[in-house]
Amino acid sequence: MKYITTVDDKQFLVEIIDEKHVSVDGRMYEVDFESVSGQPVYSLIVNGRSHESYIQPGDDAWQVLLRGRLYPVKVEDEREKRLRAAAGGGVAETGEFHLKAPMPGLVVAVPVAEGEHVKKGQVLVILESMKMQNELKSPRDGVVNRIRVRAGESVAQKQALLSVQ
Amino acid sequence: MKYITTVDDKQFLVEIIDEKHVSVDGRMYEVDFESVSGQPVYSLIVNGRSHESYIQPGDDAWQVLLRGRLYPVKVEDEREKRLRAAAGGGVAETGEFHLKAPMPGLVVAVPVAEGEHVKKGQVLVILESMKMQNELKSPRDGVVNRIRVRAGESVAQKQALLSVQ
Amino acid sequence: MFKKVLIANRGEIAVRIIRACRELGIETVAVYSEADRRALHVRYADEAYLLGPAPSRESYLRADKILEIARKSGADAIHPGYGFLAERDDFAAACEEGRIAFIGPKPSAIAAMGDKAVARATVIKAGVPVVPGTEDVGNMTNDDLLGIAPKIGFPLLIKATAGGGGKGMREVRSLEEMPTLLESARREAESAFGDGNVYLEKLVEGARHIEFQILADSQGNAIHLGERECSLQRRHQKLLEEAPSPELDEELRNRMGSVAVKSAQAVNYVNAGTIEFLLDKDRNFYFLEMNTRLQVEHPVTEMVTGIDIVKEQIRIARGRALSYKQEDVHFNGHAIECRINAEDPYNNFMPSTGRITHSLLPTGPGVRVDTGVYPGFEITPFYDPMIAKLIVWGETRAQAILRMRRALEEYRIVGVRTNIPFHQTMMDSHRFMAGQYDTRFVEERFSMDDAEEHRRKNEEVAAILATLVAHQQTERSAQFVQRNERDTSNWKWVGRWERMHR
Amino acid sequence: MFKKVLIANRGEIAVRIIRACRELGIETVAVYSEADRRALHVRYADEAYLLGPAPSRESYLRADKILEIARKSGADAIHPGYGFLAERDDFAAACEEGRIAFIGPKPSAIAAMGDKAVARATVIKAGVPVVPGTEDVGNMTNDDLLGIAPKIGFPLLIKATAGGGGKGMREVRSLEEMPTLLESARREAESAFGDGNVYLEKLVEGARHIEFQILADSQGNAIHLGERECSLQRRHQKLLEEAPSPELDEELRNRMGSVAVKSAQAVNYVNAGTIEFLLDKDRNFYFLEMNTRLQVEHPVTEMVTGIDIVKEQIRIARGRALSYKQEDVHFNGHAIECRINAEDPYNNFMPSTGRITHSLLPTGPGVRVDTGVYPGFEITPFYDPMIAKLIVWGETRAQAILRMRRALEEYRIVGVRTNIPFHQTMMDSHRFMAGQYDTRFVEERFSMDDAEEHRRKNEEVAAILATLVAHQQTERSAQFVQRNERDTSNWKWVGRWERMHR
Repeated sequence: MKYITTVDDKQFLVEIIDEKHVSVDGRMYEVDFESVSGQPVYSLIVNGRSHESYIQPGDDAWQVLLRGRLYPVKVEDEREKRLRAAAGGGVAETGEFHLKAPMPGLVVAVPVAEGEHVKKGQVLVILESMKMQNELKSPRDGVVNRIRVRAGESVAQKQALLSVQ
Repeated sequence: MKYITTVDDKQFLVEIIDEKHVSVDGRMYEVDFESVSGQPVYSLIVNGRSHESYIQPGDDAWQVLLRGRLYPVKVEDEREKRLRAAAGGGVAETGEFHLKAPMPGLVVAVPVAEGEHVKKGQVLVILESMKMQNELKSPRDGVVNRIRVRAGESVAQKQALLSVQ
Repeated sequence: MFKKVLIANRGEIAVRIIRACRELGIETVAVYSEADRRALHVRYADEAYLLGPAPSRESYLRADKILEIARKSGADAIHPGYGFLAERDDFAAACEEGRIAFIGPKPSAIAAMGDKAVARATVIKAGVPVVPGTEDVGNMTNDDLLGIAPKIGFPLLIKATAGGGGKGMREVRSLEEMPTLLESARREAESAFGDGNVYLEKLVEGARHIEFQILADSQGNAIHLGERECSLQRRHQKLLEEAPSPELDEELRNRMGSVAVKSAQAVNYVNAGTIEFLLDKDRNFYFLEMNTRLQVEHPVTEMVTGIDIVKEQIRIARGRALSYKQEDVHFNGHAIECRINAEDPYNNFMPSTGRITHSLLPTGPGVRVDTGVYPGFEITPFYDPMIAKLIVWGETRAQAILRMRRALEEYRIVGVRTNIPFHQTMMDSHRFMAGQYDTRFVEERFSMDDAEEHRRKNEEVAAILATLVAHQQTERSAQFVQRNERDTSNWKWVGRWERMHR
Repeated sequence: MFKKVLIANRGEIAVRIIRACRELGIETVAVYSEADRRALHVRYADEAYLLGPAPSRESYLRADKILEIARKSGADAIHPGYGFLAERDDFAAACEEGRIAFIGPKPSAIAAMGDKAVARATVIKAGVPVVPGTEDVGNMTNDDLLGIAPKIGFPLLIKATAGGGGKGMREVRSLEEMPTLLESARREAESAFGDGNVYLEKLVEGARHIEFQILADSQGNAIHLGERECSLQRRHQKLLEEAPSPELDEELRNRMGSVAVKSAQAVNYVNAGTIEFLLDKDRNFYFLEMNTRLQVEHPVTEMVTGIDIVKEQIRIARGRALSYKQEDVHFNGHAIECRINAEDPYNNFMPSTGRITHSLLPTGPGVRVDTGVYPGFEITPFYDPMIAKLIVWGETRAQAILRMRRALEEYRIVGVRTNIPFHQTMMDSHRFMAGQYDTRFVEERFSMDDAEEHRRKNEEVAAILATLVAHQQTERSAQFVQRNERDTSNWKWVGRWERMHR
């Protein structure tokens, strides 16, 4: 099975040959891959080097925590890759962005109004949680839409707060 | 629900009244009972006293590990208690005793022969495991029967080794 | 000796205090909110009583309930830990009235030092240097403050008079931005302390935050246990502390130490407390404030002095003399503490909640972990995000850094995001290694991307790992499909069985 | 500096050595058996290579494979830990030939001290007092030994010449029982060391087992790091060690320490080693043997001296001079180590295997845990039952005992039985508290039933707990029945659905 795997801005062609062998851009590696105690903790020995990693699925990339550094890694098989190429790039910049509460908390303020033009990085909602005031910012330029919460309101994790179009 | 609960040589009449109340020999206690992280670890707060315990089923009694001490506790409901009383006491002293391997290991020696009379405490099998030679002793007087292993043989946990009648 | 101590706190500090009590043969009473029924302090204490719902105001801030539980359980003393009721003079006074020993200073000392404005005035009288700012004032209006600000000069800090932990603190660069910042500072202070009062202080640039641990008994003895270097902060929250400070020599330590003792004596201080100083580039130091309680970072002092500060607090509260004179206090080696917070350093330090499913503590030589969590414990949004303190000791600062590096690498927490990668990046920072940092370092000159070379090295490994996991998942979902197919055929089989027996 | 060290061991000691290497910036190579693929030392090392199947002979004793892996991975040095290949002079010699540094003494010193009979002869020449026994003899037959035994006098000990850890050791009370015991001692020695040779030694009654930690460099410097008290043993296996010994004063410490250094110098010893003494009731001491390796119990010495013995071993192996002179070694406070074994103290210390499902380590001030296991790890019957070492430090012996008591109470291990209750009972024993014990104490004067009062207090709580669990189980199985009933009705529903669509 062949995959196109992207880490940061770097692309690797990874082929899973069998249980014990993987090739990366044509370089062959002997691998020994085990999950530890039923958790998303993985032990990988590749050509003798021992690595331990905590791997979780993220929104559009795997979150690989390796020796304390976080690597977002996109894994696509060839079919997916072709589909995406056909659809054209720049996916994230179009469509509506839905701001969801990253954790349960109390809305302290919503310093924007519906219809307001916002810049990338501008604060959309201030959410208090764990005794801290957290500023939730816009990931891009756009127009605020559908504000669903008010200051003083408690929100659950992943609750929709507003969107930016 | 009423239980007759025996710890060491002491008997308690324990009644589970509802989720928050238990009476012991007529004394009423307020209890808050929780298991911790899906393990056989239990937190019990009884009239404000906080206890944590590791509780496992044993052969004929619950094994309660509490502040480092082990308490074998027999819990019977009234029906069981009556049945046992009708059957008469001294259960452990009659019938055949089956010696099973308490852990996987290597049989080093079987210093008894079939038909041999053994005393309580006499060594029946020497089993090597974890680099230690462990002497498996007879729990009572009797006659050795059905020896199923020989020195040099590897055995699995709970494998039958011999019996004493 | 006290027979029973109630710990009016939660988390790692409640566990820390229970440990000290147990080692002294004192029984312990825990109190807990509904969110904390399975918390470690409840599991470890001899007794435990429910306070109320999760929010602090309905549980850990309920002084009335806590005193009632103390009476009911027959506790002789209450240890407040830090935060919550620790710096509330009315609570300390209520304990006194209820004839329950408060393990901390007298209410008068808490009051004097708790109001930052009063504290400044008091120590100025005792000849202690302070940072220029608003003097001898309590309830200043925004107009008052806006008027005084230009005289102090910008940049300056707005600080909550009831403050602590950077809450209600704002940095002001110009008069224009000040009204908005005053509003948000007051709002945060009101929400954190129930008191929206603020005051102003000149911002000392390039400053280090150095604090001295004080112990004072009721017989008039007061000593210091040396300093802690606490300059590594983010949004005025300390992240990492060390002892001794890489900046101090013995002469300056002695000089600052005796000023610290003098500051404590200015309010007839009894028990453990901390004098915070700013140290500027020219090695001038200014009194900032006194924390009239045990500090989060007390373990670094314990590691280099061998003195158990909590046990000494209990001893002092019993009216006994200190176990140590100043000349008995010796400093040995170097200690560093990293605060492990449930925060994502890759996402603007956003707090993270959830269940800790797997955890492996670093252990071995020279490593101490103070924590209130364990695998299976749920991190809720109700309390602060600090889940553990990782403390190491080394013969030298360099050895302590290397040991911290290996301990951070060993520490595994699965289920919530933590700031461990932040501390790892810090340990690799050349400026940190050289001890060249001030209170602005984290926010202004530190980046999580620092270690680019490290990164490159492991990209290929990350690629292999993620691909193997993705591949495994694909395979597994394929199997599910197959199993579902079997299930379907089972249903078919039922149907057939039904037909057969019709 | 070495760039890469191979650790020819497993379990807690492999992890301990990896930690030291990491703190020195040295890369680490782990080796592992098939049973240990998920072991902590494999998880923590930079590299890891499979040795072979679980049994030691096919894995951790495969010197040839280990050397091959060292060569292949480019390791400069091998640390053998304790046990396995640590005291095999042929292995040390093979390392030397392969130009790989052996982190331990020269093969000649291992050989001289490894054969207990030769060791005795060597130190006698250097004027060191020894326990009376068989002298200067290697391969003695049973007949030889039976002939010499009455001259030494009973009781006496049969000991394996290649021995260590009490394996192949037997106590003999009379000539009659001696032949059988010789057989079993030889059998055990053969199986443990591949060498069935034994010798005899007078049994010193009421003796304490006191050992001195030695460090010696290749430049002729040799120092001791004080003593460890190791008298608490069961079947000649140490269970608990402390430093300093409650029996020694400074005068005796200096005297024994200099004899220990002299003993090591008698074989031109280099690196870390331990001289074991018996100390009788009249404070006479006798050389017992030298362990030419790192000891299990080295951490208690580290806790009271602040010296990292493993790091010092690596330094010595690089040819550097010791970091300390004798006068730099200071003893501070008191340390105790409890060996946590997977053994059931309520069932004749029977080893226990299985998966550790839940584990909570004691932490906080003055506590160190050295372990190779974690929740999810499987304890197999292939290796020794020690799963962790719990070490505490206190300002005094009393404080260390109280701290150990609280640490033992905090330690939770679920899934295998452990000897933690044994240590808890020990901490409550008056004789232990008073320091009044000898090597026979555990076997002859100690009982797990000691603490009868403790027991009574908690019987009612145990009754409530077990009843609640039993009740819960009954309720749950009742629910299962109900759910099954629902399942059945589901099937009925399928049938009905089938009929409807017929």
